[in-house]
Amino acid sequence: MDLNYSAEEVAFRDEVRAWLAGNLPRDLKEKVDRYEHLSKEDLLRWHRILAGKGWVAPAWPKEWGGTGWNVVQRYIFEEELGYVGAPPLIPFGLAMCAPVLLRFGTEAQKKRFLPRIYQGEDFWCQGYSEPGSGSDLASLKTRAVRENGRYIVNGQKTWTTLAHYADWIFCLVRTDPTSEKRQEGISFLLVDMKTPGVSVRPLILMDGAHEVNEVFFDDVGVPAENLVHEEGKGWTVAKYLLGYERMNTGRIGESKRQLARLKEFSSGKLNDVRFRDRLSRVEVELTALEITNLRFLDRMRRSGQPPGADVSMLKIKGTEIQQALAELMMQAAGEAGSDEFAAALGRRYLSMRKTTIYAGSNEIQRNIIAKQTLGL
Amino acid sequence: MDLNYSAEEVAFRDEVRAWLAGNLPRDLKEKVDRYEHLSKEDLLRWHRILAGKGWVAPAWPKEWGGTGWNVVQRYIFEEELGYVGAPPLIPFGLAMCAPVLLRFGTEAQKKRFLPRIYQGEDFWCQGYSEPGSGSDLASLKTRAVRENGRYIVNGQKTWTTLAHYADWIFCLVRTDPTSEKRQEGISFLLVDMKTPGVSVRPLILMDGAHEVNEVFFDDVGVPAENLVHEEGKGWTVAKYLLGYERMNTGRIGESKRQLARLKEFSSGKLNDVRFRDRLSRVEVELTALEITNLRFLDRMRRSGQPPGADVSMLKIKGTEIQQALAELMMQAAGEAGSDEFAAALGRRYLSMRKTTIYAGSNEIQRNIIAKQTLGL
Amino acid sequence: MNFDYNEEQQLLADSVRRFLQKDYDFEARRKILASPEGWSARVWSQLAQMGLTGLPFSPDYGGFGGGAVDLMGVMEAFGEALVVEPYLATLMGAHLVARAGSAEQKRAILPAVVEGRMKLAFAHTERKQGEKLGVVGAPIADKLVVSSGSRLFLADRADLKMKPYRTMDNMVAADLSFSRDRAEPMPGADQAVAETVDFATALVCAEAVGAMKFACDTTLEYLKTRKQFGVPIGTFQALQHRMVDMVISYEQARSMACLACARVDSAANAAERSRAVSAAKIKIADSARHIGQEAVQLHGGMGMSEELKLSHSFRRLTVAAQQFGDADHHLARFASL
Amino acid sequence: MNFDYNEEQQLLADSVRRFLQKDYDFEARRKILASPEGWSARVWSQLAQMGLTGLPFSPDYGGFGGGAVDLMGVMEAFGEALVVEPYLATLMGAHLVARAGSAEQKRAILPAVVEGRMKLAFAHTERKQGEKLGVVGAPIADKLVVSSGSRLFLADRADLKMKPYRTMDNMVAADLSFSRDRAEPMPGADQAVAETVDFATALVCAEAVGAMKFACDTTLEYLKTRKQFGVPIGTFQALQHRMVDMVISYEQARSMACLACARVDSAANAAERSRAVSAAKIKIADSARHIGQEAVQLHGGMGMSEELKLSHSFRRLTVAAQQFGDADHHLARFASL
Repeated sequence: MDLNYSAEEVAFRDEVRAWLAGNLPRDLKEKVDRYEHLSKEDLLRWHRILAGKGWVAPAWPKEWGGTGWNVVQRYIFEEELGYVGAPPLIPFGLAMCAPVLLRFGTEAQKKRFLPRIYQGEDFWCQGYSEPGSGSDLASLKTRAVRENGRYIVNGQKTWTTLAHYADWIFCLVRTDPTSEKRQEGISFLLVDMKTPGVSVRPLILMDGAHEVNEVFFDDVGVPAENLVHEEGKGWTVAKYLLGYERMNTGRIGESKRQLARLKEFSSGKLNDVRFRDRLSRVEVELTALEITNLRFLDRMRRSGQPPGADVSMLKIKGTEIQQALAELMMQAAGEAGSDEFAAALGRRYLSMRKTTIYAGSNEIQRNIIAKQTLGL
Repeated sequence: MDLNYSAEEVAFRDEVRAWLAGNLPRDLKEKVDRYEHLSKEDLLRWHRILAGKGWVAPAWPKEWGGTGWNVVQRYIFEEELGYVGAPPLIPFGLAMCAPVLLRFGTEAQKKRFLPRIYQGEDFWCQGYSEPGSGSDLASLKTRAVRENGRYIVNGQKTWTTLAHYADWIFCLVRTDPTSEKRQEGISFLLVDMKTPGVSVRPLILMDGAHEVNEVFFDDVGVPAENLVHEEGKGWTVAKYLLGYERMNTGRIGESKRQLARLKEFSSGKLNDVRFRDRLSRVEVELTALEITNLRFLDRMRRSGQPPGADVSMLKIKGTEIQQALAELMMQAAGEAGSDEFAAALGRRYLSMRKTTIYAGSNEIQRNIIAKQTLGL
Repeated sequence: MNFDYNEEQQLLADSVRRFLQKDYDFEARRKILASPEGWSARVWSQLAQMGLTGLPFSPDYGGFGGGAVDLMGVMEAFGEALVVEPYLATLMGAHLVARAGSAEQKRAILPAVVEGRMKLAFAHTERKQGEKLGVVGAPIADKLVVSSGSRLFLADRADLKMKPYRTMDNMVAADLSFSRDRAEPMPGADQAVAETVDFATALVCAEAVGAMKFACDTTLEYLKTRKQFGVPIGTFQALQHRMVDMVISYEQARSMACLACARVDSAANAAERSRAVSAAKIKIADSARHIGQEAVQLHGGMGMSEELKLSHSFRRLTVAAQQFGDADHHLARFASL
Repeated sequence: MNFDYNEEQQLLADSVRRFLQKDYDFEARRKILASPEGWSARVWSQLAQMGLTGLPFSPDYGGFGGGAVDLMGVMEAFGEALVVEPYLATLMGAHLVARAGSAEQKRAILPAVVEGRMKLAFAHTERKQGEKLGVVGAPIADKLVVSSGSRLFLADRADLKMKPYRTMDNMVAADLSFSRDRAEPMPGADQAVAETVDFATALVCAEAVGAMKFACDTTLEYLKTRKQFGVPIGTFQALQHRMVDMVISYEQARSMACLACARVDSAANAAERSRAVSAAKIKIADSARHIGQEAVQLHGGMGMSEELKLSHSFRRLTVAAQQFGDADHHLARFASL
């Protein structure tokens, strides 16, 4: 048992760290540090800098631009991104649509979409949730009827993150409402957001931010070539994505950065044993989660198996830690130095409540662990 | 809104308090204060002192020895008993069997049993739980077959509190295994513990104490006159008892006494803000529960309705407070002065874990509130 | 012993609740928030007409001589409806004038407050000498009571330099600079601030309890109506148990709000009053956090939406938990008394 | 980076686990507890034969020169099986002799410990000068290391006045009186006590993790087999979610035990070591309480029964949470480092 990175891993980390220090634009970093809203241009700018270095999609096969790093290197890379305070890499194209295309897409689909995703030419969003189907995704109602080589799509998606930035949306749609098992009537479709009949309505969240949207489909014509995998196999595609190796579910690097910042600006509150103990307990949980994450990674590296329900545990604990940090930051906001920053910390507390809800609520994650890991 | 007792209520409380001060034997009180095991003789001695005063069964009708006190007086009385540190009044006869007989018993049954319960001549226990049926009481299996004016009882009860002291046990037994609704085949039977075929095996709990038992019935003959209410109506009887007005479910007086003792002997730990905050929070919860309890009582007094699921709330919160106090006491045991007392506090922590399990586990209480109060 | 409102208190609470249901539903409130002022003069005058602005003040000035218990039902209703008009700020200001003002100051201010012609605010928390932070209601108050050292002053709003803003829970507020030069000293002070802050804290407890009630009610309703996997999500036992814990948390908090209001009106001494208020605020802060967070979580994404009233209740509960001292602050005070 | 035991460590842990499963099941352990001695000489000699008593000591004395990580799997297995033989007490005593003893003391004691011929204990916590409390293993130790002021002494058990008893978790222990007169001073001290206590704390963390594993495993098994209302109680979602939280709590605790053991072996300095040990003990204390209480609760009445192993695990976890400092103690130390 050796909890330290090997010499090679340390060298790799130092290389990543040095490059980030030299290439993350100062103005972007400061915006992130102030917890300000990032524009589409901000996000794409950073995406393209990484693409220029060849590091925007480490997990992809080398032929499409992947780096060939092993899981530990990929973890180190993502942790360093989080820790340095880089703008987020929006996952819908890079980490969701692309893996699906790589696994299920036709050669034509890969050639058409993957390079544009890599270069940040297309901005993607994800059309899963609907007003009536959140946790129970298989109950989705958006209809796609095939006629004359096209699908005609009607329905509504909701909580669609950054749909107002997106050029493309990948959707789960119901192509066969008659199939006995609900999952079997679902297909995976790529839709150009500029197609007539697609409209986007903002949903403002309680921190006042515009991040998510409703997306309406009103007789939207989608070429049949935009179907991924076979018709009726959309659920297989969605499930594949759930089991896909994601390295940063626990957001360790990001949380380490928040913890360090909190300690920095709340130093006055650290004389208060109540506040300090809460902070210490979060630090302990975060340390534990980092090791737990590495233990899972290590197991994955040895077994070559996808992580399975382990990811659910990282999601639960990681989001609890993020929320605890956000709450402590709000409590320490009086020490924050400026009123604007204090207000941003308040909004951030509000915003972070979503983390235990989105991407499969923590209740759903507990159901998954109960069923898959514990056999209940 | 007036949170203070009226002048009459204060006078009543003072009368009770003064009498208790003069009549609770010092040696008994000291035994209670040291958290020592109380013998059957200890329990009966105190029972008989109260019976002598005419205060052992305030809730009974006056003709059978009740005091005619209203619900608030009864609450005050029970709280004072708890607060002064009197030995407990074992409820199985006074507060369980007796109300059942008063409601469903024949005149002969009342005359035979009630005076002996009042005077502490019969010690009762309760035969509900079985190895396979705890929370799901209606699944009980102990059989009672009627033949020649007798019931022949076979089966097993478990977790039977103080069965090793008991002269009598009231049982739920299955008289009709064929009835479609499981509840309808159950009857309520009184069994003399001296009847041949009744045997008792101790169950030692993790604090080392012998409080509960297994009770076995091996061809035990029970005269049919010991059936209470009609055959097959045992579930009605059991449900009546659940809704029966109990004043001290939250154990407020008892917990107030524990809190006061804890403050007394842990004064050294009160400089530790961590310990002190935990103590303060328990004190706040206890204060809140006392007012919540009085609010429910007030509502009951006005409406004349039985308390319903309110009792479940008092059970949940009351036991959580008892456990929290026991845990703080264990943590402060180093301050307790003597090693024996410290060890007793450790055992008490272990013992109090049972409170959230017995008398309808807190999970079952939550189910009851969800269903009855919230309509879920 | 009596845990119900008396007839007058109940009638008042009912009529306030009816008024708010009719004239202050979520849509009406949304419009008020969207207005540049951030509050409604019309609503204010209706509150005054109902006698609310005069409730806790002496009949000598046209008031009704009520106490915190008389206000409790009103504050619960305000908390349910999330009233943003600076009612508590005005009460605090007037409460201070009534205790620490000169006869002349009382005559000039209290009748105007009672009749709804004047709004006040109390500037107390400082960053540094003369710089007051987070003064709720300040931008729209006619006059402000300002603490300075151990003394109190009356100032016209016009004489104060302000940076106005909206708080997280949509109240109008400001940071402001104060100097004694252009302000009128108030003769008393001493115990007045402590009394008024305890009084206001008890009322915030009651208001928070109202917000908790809404959060519990609306979550229960959501559990019964929102379907997933073909059944209402309220059939899932894990959610049932969490809902039960929310309701218990609410009942316990309400009990403590009762205690705080009752003791503010009739404690034997200041220590007994403050101890009860701190005990209440500890429980209210814990319950506000617990109920607020759970209500949002059980609503899923809907709970995060600006378009749903619950997200506003969450923000109110978040602020209420910290207002006049968070749980940590009151734990320290509770233990010291 | 590598989070598994190496081959030797795994082989050892497996063989210890196999031995305990075969020769130290609940019934065998029950008999040991019922014996007047409260420990088994036969078990002790078997542990010694497996090399456990020599594991962390220098080959100069017949040991294997292992560290905390080498012992971690052993301690996990001990925690699962609830071994009551005073293994940790003996390791602590010998660990101190190895660091603070004279060459002669080392030669006299360490080979005897390694070979299983000698048991030790460490008397440290005092009520007052010379009165040592809760010394685990003392009544059956051949020799005791005793701290006095800033110095360490070696004493024969026969020379100490003891009040022996069994602890809540069934260990033999004693309170004892000590005077320097009849004891042999040890030349070193200084950092030795801190090192040994950190070492032992890390091992207790690992042992507690083993006890947590048993509590989780047996509760999961109970949820699957115990039926109420016609179905296994593990089908109830509220219980499922609580079981999941127990398992997460266990995984997090195990990660911290790994950290503590690794840092005890190879921290750059004492502060880094102690900080990791305190962090681990905070988490282990919290998880021990959480898992212990939940396991008993989910078992219903069965969880309270002396006849079920779980109630013994609960007691071990209760003690382990406090051993070498509870969460409060280590929170203070963690923040100070």
